[in-house]
Amino acid sequence: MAVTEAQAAGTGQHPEQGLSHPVTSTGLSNEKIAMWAFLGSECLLFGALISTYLLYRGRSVAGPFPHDVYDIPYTSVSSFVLLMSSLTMVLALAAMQRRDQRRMRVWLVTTALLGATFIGGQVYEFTVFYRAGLSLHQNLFGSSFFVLTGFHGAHVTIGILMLLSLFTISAKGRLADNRVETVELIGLYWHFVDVVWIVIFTMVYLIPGVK
Amino acid sequence: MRNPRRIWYALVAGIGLLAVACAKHAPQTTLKPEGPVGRKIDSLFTFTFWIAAAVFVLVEFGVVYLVWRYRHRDDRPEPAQVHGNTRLEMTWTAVPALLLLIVAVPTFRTIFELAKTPKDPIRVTVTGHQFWWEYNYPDYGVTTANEVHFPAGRNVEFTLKGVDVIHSFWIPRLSGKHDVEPGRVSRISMKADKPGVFLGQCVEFCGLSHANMRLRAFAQTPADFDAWVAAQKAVPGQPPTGTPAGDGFALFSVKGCSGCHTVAGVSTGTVGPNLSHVYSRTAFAGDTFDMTPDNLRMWLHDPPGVKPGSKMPNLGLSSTEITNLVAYLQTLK
Amino acid sequence: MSSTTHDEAFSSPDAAMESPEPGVEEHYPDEWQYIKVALILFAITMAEVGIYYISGAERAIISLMAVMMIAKFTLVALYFMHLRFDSKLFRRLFVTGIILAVAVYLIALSSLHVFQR
Amino acid sequence: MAATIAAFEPPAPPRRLFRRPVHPTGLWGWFTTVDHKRIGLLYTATAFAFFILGGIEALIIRLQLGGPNGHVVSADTYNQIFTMHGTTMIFLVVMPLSAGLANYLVPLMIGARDVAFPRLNALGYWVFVIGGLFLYSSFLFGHAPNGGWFGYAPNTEKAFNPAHNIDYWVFGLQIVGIASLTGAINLIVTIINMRAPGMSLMRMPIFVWMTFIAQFLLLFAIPVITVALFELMFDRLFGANFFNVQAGADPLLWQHLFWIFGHPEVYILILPAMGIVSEVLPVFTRRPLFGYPVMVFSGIAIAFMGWGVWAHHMFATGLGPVAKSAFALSTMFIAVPTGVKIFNWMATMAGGKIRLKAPFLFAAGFVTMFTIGGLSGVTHAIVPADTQQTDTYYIVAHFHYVLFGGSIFGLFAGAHYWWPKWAGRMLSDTLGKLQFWLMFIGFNMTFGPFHILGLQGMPRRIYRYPSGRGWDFWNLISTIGAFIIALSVLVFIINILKSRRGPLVGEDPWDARTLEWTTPNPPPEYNFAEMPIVTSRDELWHRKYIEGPDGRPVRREPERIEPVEPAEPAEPAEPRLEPARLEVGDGNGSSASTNLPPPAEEVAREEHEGESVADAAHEDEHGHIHMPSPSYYPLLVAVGLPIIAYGLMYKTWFVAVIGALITVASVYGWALEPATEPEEPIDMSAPEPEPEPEPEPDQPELEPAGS
Repeated sequence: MAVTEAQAAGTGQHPEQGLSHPVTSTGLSNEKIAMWAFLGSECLLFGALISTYLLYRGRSVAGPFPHDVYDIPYTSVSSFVLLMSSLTMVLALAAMQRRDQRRMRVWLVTTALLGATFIGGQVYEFTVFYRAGLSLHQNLFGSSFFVLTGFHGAHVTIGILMLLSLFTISAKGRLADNRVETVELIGLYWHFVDVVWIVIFTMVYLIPGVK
Repeated sequence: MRNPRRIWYALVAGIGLLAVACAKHAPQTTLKPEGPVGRKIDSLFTFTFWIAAAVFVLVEFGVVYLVWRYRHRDDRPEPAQVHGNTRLEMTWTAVPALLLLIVAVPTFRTIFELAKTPKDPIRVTVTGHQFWWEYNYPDYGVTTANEVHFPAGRNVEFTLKGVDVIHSFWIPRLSGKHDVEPGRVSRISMKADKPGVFLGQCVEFCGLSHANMRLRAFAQTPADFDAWVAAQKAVPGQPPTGTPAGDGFALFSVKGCSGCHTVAGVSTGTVGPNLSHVYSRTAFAGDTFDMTPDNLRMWLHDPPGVKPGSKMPNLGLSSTEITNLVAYLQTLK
Repeated sequence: MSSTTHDEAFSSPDAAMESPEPGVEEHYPDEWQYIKVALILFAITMAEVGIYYISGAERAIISLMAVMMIAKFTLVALYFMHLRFDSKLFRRLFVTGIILAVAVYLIALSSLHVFQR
Repeated sequence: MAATIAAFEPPAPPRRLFRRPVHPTGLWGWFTTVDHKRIGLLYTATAFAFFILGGIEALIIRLQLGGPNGHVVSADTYNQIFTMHGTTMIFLVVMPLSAGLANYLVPLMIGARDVAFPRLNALGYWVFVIGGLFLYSSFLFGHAPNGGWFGYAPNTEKAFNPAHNIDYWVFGLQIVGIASLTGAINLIVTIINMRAPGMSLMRMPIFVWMTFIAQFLLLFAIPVITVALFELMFDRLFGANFFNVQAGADPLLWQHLFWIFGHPEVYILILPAMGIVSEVLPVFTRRPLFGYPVMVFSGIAIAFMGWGVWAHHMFATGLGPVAKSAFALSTMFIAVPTGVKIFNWMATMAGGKIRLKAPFLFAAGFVTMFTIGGLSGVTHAIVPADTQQTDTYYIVAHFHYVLFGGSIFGLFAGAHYWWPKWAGRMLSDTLGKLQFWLMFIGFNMTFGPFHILGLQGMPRRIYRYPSGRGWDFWNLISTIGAFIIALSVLVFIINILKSRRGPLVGEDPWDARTLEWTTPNPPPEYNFAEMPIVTSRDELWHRKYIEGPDGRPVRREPERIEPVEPAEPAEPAEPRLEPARLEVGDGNGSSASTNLPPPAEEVAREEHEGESVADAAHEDEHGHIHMPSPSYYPLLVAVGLPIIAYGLMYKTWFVAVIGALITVASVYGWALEPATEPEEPIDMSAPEPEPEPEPEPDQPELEPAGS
């Protein structure tokens, strides 16, 4: 995710992409369009997994059932942690826009830590559920719950890896100041993972428990 | 000049062949319905077919004509550069839409008509197994396999149940098909105008022997049907010991047949078809083989060999054992 | 020759084209605004968890939760993901995905009678 | 060529896993290439190889079914063969052929030097080919997929399919799906963002438009099948219950997910072919495409409506009457935009001056055969009638008329039309016509009878049928037809082989209309020596002709080869093409290139063979064109994927971990490697090259986004 041609052209630099168009047709960067197209595509992916969960809600023939295992206060806290990591992520971007890489690194690492906290919470939650007898194999709830939230967790983990990689590159002084968009793209991915969790938290945890 | 003419010949030949095709002997055809449901579907199809045929002729002959009429000739000038014609394009958007609406109305009507439950039907529960059909008459207490009997002129309501994979129940000359899904129950009803035998087949790919999962429907006069029910309800007698059939009867338990098959008064297995009156059927093994002693011998020799994927294992029977078992099966009329 | 109406779908009135230095998105909100959004998100989440413990009025609670979920989703997408400030193209790509997903899966689920239960 | 790499001393690139390939030649060059044209050719060639394999499978099927109680292959083998035939033809033939054509042509048609993400492009190809090989490796283990291309659960569940057959299918399709997704994103961004100045969306060639639309369908449809496969994978590997009916699962979940993907997929397969036909017909009728905007919008309409019709594959599953009616209506009305296209193609022919060349014949074959498929498609929307037709050979007839009579005829039209673009030489028109007529007759003999067989009640996917059902005769005819098709493909191959000795052609052998024909055949790596400036739809045609007062074309004088409506005078006024370089064929496909082809072009043609002499020659003239550098990483990322799959399938976890490490490490290597290496030593001394003269963004005529 190098400097985009648009930026390069705007800042009077030679485009590092070295492609044919110093200015793209829309003036937007290729990478950003690609990221948004990818996120649009991901909507269908998570949509299918969430739909599967909804379809199988209340159809398990054997327990444990959601109300046996869910711990709403606990999950609320970890959801909140993930939500706040979006704030720190956008603050990292704001710092990068001011060319303040030092502060950006602080926010990046905070974001990664918050993400890791969320993942840690998820691992703990999975362990508790597993001990309570819920597994992929146990019932429909187990299958659809673990695959949906596990898939989301994998996305968060990839996000953490990207954040840490970016942090390392920046710490070694290898991140050019004009690479704002690199931070922005990782941020977009991160926020997307967050909004997916907003949906999962409501649809998977809260609504099924409403009496 | 040559090319368009060839297309023309091909089209004429094609239409001619299509006409011939409908006439020949085809026991599983959808084009000669023998009941009200099949007829409703067929008339809807015929109606659509002629509209489609008109469009077909328009487009195919249109293309051929245009290619011939506007083919390259040296003396023709360069063509005018026409970029479009809004009025024309609106016309050929609107006209097909209108045609489709004309087709849609009777379609909707038929969909809702066919969704109605019939009055006073004969009820048959159909269970799809890999790779055979089980029929249950809850009102008569009769269970049979692959060949279904019902009185002509009366509605039959099939309740479809799946136990393993998805199958599809289809008697083309009476009605359209309906999938038989595990974990779901669906209903389909039909009626035969007059007595007759109708062939059918599983039409949803269900594994290795999907091709060998056929069925046969016997529409009978009410009297014949009652006689059939009475015969099916009878408990088959035990063959006298000492005869081949008697030995076969003994083998039926010894070799484990009884674990999978029900014979009224003898065994209660439910893995394979109910054999109480197996020899009253005209075919066996998913309606794949005609019911003859020779075919039964071949079958007992190696079931998965003649019907791949058959759940009935090769029991390693000796020739004598097979003879005796066949003799026993022949008593189960 | 060209139909401008259609092309506008992909034109970007803002973003790089009008910005003298596109690398710096000055028109993005400042930190204080981000924090305000985060506070709203926090409040909604609290409210969500709060009404979870109210019993009765199932229908009302579920619709309320759905509304709050959409509100949170929209806030993050508009502010943190800058959809409010960025080119329309991005919004179109993302919203197309969301609308397709919601529509298609709702139809599928209702044909599987999920909502009749 | 290893020596070439070793001999080169790169300016010590920082921490790199592998030394970067720099201008590798020969075979190695193909493994590391990021050039969209080479990738396009690789795609096309690989997909054609799979086409042969899928065709052989089809012949085995037809041999087996040629008569009643066929025993050429066993039931088990037959099920594997028909599954692989369907899977191959859809995922490994038609999709990648379209992808290959798009790869090659889209940048040329929109006036770009490459796609937006050249390495991602290479990744797409390698993932596709490795996914395809992975699928076919199942034959080595005797466990080819056997659940049908639609893989209906629960038949594909472990309980009913305990061997690894389905695992190959599940993993193979997931791998191939990655290729489609990356390809889709790449082409979408390319078309949105890489158009030459003036190439507004409504000036784009219609093939680009249809590709654009198809890529959006892919973008949104691939995730759906990915989830379905993912769930099936969890069921099979880890005992999850997504399709386990005993645990309460709904067997229709698979069908919904599969067909939510599967129906847009149908349009993914047909839209590019529609685009090809819309390119070929105008060139050979010598008229512009009739109703270009309507063609574009009908394409969009088809794609949009394609998302609302999937349940018509499930009319026999017991949807309620309301759902049936709704899906019947949406299915019927998707015929409207499709019909509009057919009538517009006919209107393009009407009043033209039609040159009956092979590409035209294939395009006309598309129009006629696709119409039949479309009409039988409408009969599927008649729900009650569909309950008689579905899962019979009537359906097989329908989709072969759409996908063979449609997609494959369209792709062959494209192959004959663009062959000189790729190879620099013409295919024989005589052999092309022979191929067309053989294929046309064989096709109709093979698939026409399927209509009758289906209506006579012959089910699909049966490995044998008894005599006496009225099916014997038509099955025999069909089998004979299949071998005629095989013969026609053989004629095509002979044509290709013979064409290698054929004459070279000039830039524009067909007297064509679009930008790709302004470049030499084959084009140099950088495509355009100078970026074209587009002033109209059918740009090339407008450079050659003006419309006379009666609407008839008048050839321009060579001096006047300039944009029709000259843009701002401040424009870089040099014409994109020097008159001498524009060789126009006689319009009959034969080359008129005898009149002094400029040396640069000859050289450019040589360039394709290996060393980029033209590159160097060109740089002297115009300054350096900096193209993306080749890379190993796309290949390496792809190599890891099947290793992961084997490891998971055979539950040898360390193998899966090795595969994952290869892929992850390669992704890191990729991310740290710049798309384009810094200037090579030879260029270091040279001053920073000036960017190509580009129009100012505020000039409305050239504003691609249109103002």
